[in-house]
Amino acid sequence: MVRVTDEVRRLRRRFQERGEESQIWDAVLLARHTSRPYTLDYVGGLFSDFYELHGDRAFADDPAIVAGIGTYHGRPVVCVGNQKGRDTVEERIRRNFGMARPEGYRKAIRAFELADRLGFPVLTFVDTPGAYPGVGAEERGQAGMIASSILAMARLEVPVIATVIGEGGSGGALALAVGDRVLMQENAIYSVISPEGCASILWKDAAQARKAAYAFRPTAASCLDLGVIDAVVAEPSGGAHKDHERAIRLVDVAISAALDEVLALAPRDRRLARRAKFRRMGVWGTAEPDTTASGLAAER
Amino acid sequence: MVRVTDEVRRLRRRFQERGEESQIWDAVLLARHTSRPYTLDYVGGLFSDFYELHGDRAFADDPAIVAGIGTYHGRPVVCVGNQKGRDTVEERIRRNFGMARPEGYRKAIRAFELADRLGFPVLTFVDTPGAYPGVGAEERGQAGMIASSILAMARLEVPVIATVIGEGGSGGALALAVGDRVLMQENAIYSVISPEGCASILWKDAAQARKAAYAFRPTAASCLDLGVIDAVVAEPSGGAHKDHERAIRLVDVAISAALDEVLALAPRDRRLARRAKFRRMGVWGTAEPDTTASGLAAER
Amino acid sequence: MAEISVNIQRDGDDPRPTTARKDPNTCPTCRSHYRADELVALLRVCRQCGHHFVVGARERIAQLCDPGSFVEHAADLRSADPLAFIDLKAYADRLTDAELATGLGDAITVGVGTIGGSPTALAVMDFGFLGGSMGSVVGEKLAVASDLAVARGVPLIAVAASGGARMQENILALMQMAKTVMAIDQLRDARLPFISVCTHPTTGGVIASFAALGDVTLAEPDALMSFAGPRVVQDTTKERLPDDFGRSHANLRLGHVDAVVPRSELAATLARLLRLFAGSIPEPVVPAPPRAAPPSLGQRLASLFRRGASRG
Amino acid sequence: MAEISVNIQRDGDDPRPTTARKDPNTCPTCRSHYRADELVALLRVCRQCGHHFVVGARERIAQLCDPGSFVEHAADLRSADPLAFIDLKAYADRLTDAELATGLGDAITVGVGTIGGSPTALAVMDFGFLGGSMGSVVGEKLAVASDLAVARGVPLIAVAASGGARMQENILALMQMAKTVMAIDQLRDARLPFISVCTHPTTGGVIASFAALGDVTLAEPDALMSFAGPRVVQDTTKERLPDDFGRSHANLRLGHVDAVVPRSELAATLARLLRLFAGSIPEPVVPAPPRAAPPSLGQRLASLFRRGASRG
Ligand SMILES: [Zn+2]
Ligand SMILES: [Zn+2]
Repeated sequence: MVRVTDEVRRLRRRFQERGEESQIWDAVLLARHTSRPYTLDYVGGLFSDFYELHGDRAFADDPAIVAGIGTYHGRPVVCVGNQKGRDTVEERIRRNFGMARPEGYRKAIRAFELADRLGFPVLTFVDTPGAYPGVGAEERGQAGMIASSILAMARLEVPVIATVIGEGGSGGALALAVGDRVLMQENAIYSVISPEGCASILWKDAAQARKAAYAFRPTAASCLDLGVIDAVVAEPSGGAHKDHERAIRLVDVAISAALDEVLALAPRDRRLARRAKFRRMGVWGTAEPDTTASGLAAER
Repeated sequence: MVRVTDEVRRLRRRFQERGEESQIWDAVLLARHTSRPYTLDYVGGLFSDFYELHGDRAFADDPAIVAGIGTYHGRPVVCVGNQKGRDTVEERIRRNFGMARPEGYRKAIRAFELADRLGFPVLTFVDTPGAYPGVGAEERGQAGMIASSILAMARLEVPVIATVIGEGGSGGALALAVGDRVLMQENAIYSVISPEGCASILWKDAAQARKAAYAFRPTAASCLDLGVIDAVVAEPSGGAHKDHERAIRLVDVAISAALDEVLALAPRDRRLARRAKFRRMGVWGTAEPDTTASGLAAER
Repeated sequence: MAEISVNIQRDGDDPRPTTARKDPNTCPTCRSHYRADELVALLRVCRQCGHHFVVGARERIAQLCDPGSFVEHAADLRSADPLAFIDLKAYADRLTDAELATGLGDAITVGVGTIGGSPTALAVMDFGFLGGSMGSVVGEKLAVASDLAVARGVPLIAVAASGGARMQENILALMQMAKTVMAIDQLRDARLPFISVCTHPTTGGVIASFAALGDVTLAEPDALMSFAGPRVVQDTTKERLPDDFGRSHANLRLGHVDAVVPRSELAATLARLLRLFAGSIPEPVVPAPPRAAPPSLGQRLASLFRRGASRG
Repeated sequence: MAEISVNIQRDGDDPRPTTARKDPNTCPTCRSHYRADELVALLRVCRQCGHHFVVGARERIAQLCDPGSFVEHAADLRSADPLAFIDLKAYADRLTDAELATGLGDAITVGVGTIGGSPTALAVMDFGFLGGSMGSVVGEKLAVASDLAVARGVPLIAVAASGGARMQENILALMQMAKTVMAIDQLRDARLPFISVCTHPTTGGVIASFAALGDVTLAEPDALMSFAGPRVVQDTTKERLPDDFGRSHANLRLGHVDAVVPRSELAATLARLLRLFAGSIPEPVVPAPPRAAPPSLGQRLASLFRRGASRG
């Protein structure tokens, strides 16, 4: 009934042939591994200096998102990333398990605008289960602030390189991921909802998360196939948590290369190219010419 | 000791000669007259249609500031103004006596940005004792939001005509008054603090408000002399409250004329001219060449 | 590790009584029953209690646009299931069923028309098509609507009704949030107004993208507008939710919408806003399309899928 | 009509013990007493309890700038009292007294210098001059500082210490809020960073204008940063104020500053920020001024008033 393109057929065949099921669940576990390098680990490894900015100038400072000015290979950059807590329960709670509130996105927007004003490239690191679903967060405009963060990134004329380093969960992740280049580590995941959330809705059973993950493929390979990311960044064997230093070096090489490419564009071109890139995202078909609505309507 | 300019001498002489003391206190009373036309009265009289916008997209809607899209002589404009409550105690409290919270200024900023985006001129109406000095308002960034509102107005490339129609009280008023042209009604007042506040600080007695008002001259005539406003708008005899319709018509004529002048400029020129205009504001002298700091320091 | 199922609203997340789903013509609030034609004439608003029933895309367009003025675009786009997604049921089958049930190609209908005589581009979602979920086709068609507005120099009105992103397209669905936000940004560059109308429900990835970015944002009474659904919030935080959690009047109080507009006033309100905005709209850069004579609903449905996609 | 005395902080509005005013060398918190030279060497921070005493403009510049690097501009500007303002005392007399007491022409000192080797424009307020109140001269000199930054292509650092706008200049004082905000906007157009440092107190019209608009905003420990003073808030609202109302660490928690920086770390922090920003700074459009040999404080004071205003 639907006329699909060769591209869609190619994608489906590729996904069927891959037999990547076990890799998928491994990636989910590795992406969430509590020893995996977090945003501040990359900040420490990539920047010769970094000054963290705090606060949204309106309500609070949200520790679930870090933002600051760094020196990256001698160049000033603005860095924004989700931040999970490590080591202690207190720290995890303080970071709210990496789930930002509107204040976090407002801080991110402030950092984005500062970068644009001063001409600094933006590097983002994405690692969150999602935006925080709390009453206060909703009341203070979680939805609108995510939309505003996406818009703020869309409007930047400076280069934007986003790297998914762990869990890229839903709109809360996308709000920091609107890049000229979007990189993704080999074992990171990126999806519209967590496997558990997907399972609980579609299978009516959160325990079916593995099944959901197989079905919706949150992996880097899949995101690359679908044109959502620009490159997969290799990890040390066994996963990024096995060797932070090497993981950071691999990310460094990938970001550097991407930044060089994007720096070559004129500011306004950069913004329009980013828009054109996201405009292309999506895969769809067209109705077969012989499938008419009147025919369908008659069946009702 | 201070070498003052001819301009300063002219101003002082003028103020001394005027003998305007009784007019000053009359203006304070008339500016606060509860039957005086308020922002929504001008909205009703000046615009053939008006759609009010609500909310700051972050925390609340502040009824102490109204913002909306209006049709002014066939042209779409954005209108923002302080709004005092009339008639009932409940309504006055709901409008918080015209004292805005950060949410009000954030709504104003949203309206200013909408105007700039769509190319609509901005008309503001200033009528507030000041921004609300409450704990919550302070905690949510009253100061920064006033600064941001001033900055937002400074950055507009569309025409901005501000009219002081009652009490122009402090930073809470200025936050809506950064105009290419600033008009002021004959009996409106505009000052850095209320006469009562000034008296309570400098005379240590709020009851000396009349004395304070005489000393610091919050009147339209004084503001015009000092180069702070561009024109004084006449009121019906006895004050604007005596004849709303006529008061509104006089304001209409003044705004129309000002808008026509400002529309003649190119957008970027308009912004730079606004900046240059405010850059000129202030009156100062220079040190006499023979007054040296060493001499002064020696006296200590 | 606190793993949270976040962010996506869906059909089943509506906390209100489900009677309406069982009998679409019975008011879920006051149990008043209506004939089908009666409900259409009432704009699907309960005469007794004011409850606003869900309205499908074509019926919504008929409620808002001047008769015969609406011309649909990009009607032939169809979701293509690139992931070959299967949960308890195959996505491909869900799509077929939805198309059979609604007569629509996907959860949004876009085109150009006039409201109160003012030309506008329109994008109207349909909650009946897989819960109004946003996948690649919804995103593309919203972008087409923005293109239409820019090409004709007219505003865009989007009427949202959506449980959020379409899980079956996973990451591609997520990307539609960025794609639609950029479609709005394109309007901003062109100095064209965007009016967002949020109806019950406008949640998840839709309220967190284009629907939140109206120059003017309107909402229908009692529409749920939240990023996370009430159940997700409740389960995650164990907080007691306010009774009006996420509802449009709470959103008005909290500063997130400009007005709550009863459906009976929606067409007039949009007409008024289009008139207010009109002076600012640049002259059309392409001639307006010829106005077709008003086709009947049957004619329109019949001709719908034969019309090719047009991008302005 | 609720008439409220709003918005202006002043000298007498400091709710802390007033001992410091009686004996400027005794810590108001822990009563430790210091010799004058000792306090200077300690950067005016109490060794016992960490209390940060108020610092005058010249001493602050000496604390921050590389020795001998600071060159003052616009030093000859003086407030002119256009309103011929008299309250319990004439404004003209207050100005003379303040100048005699501080050796400063007004409540701000501006110029260019280097911090940790990085060139920057500086604007440093002095609370000792009429409570650091902002009148025409403060506004003009802040604008001159912005001009200097733009002309040299260097950042601007403003160290605020102010009770707010200067009432004796009334509406002209109010206008300095707009004038200084536009001075910051001019920096933004030139893509130059602005670092705001708020010290005790930064209130009223100063925190509601340029001081709130730092690309990075720092605060000293326990500095009061509020628009309305605690007493005004208390009197107006009858609310119970939090103990840390308006204090810098409350402002950090509430998202209004980037960091609370102890005075001992301020110069190093500013040096670090200037280095971080440095890659972004356009090449100077005019040659940097020749570096004078470091004059003694006495020399600097002596030569101060003879130096003409320079606007970059
Ligand atoms: Zn009912
Ligand atoms: Zn002490």
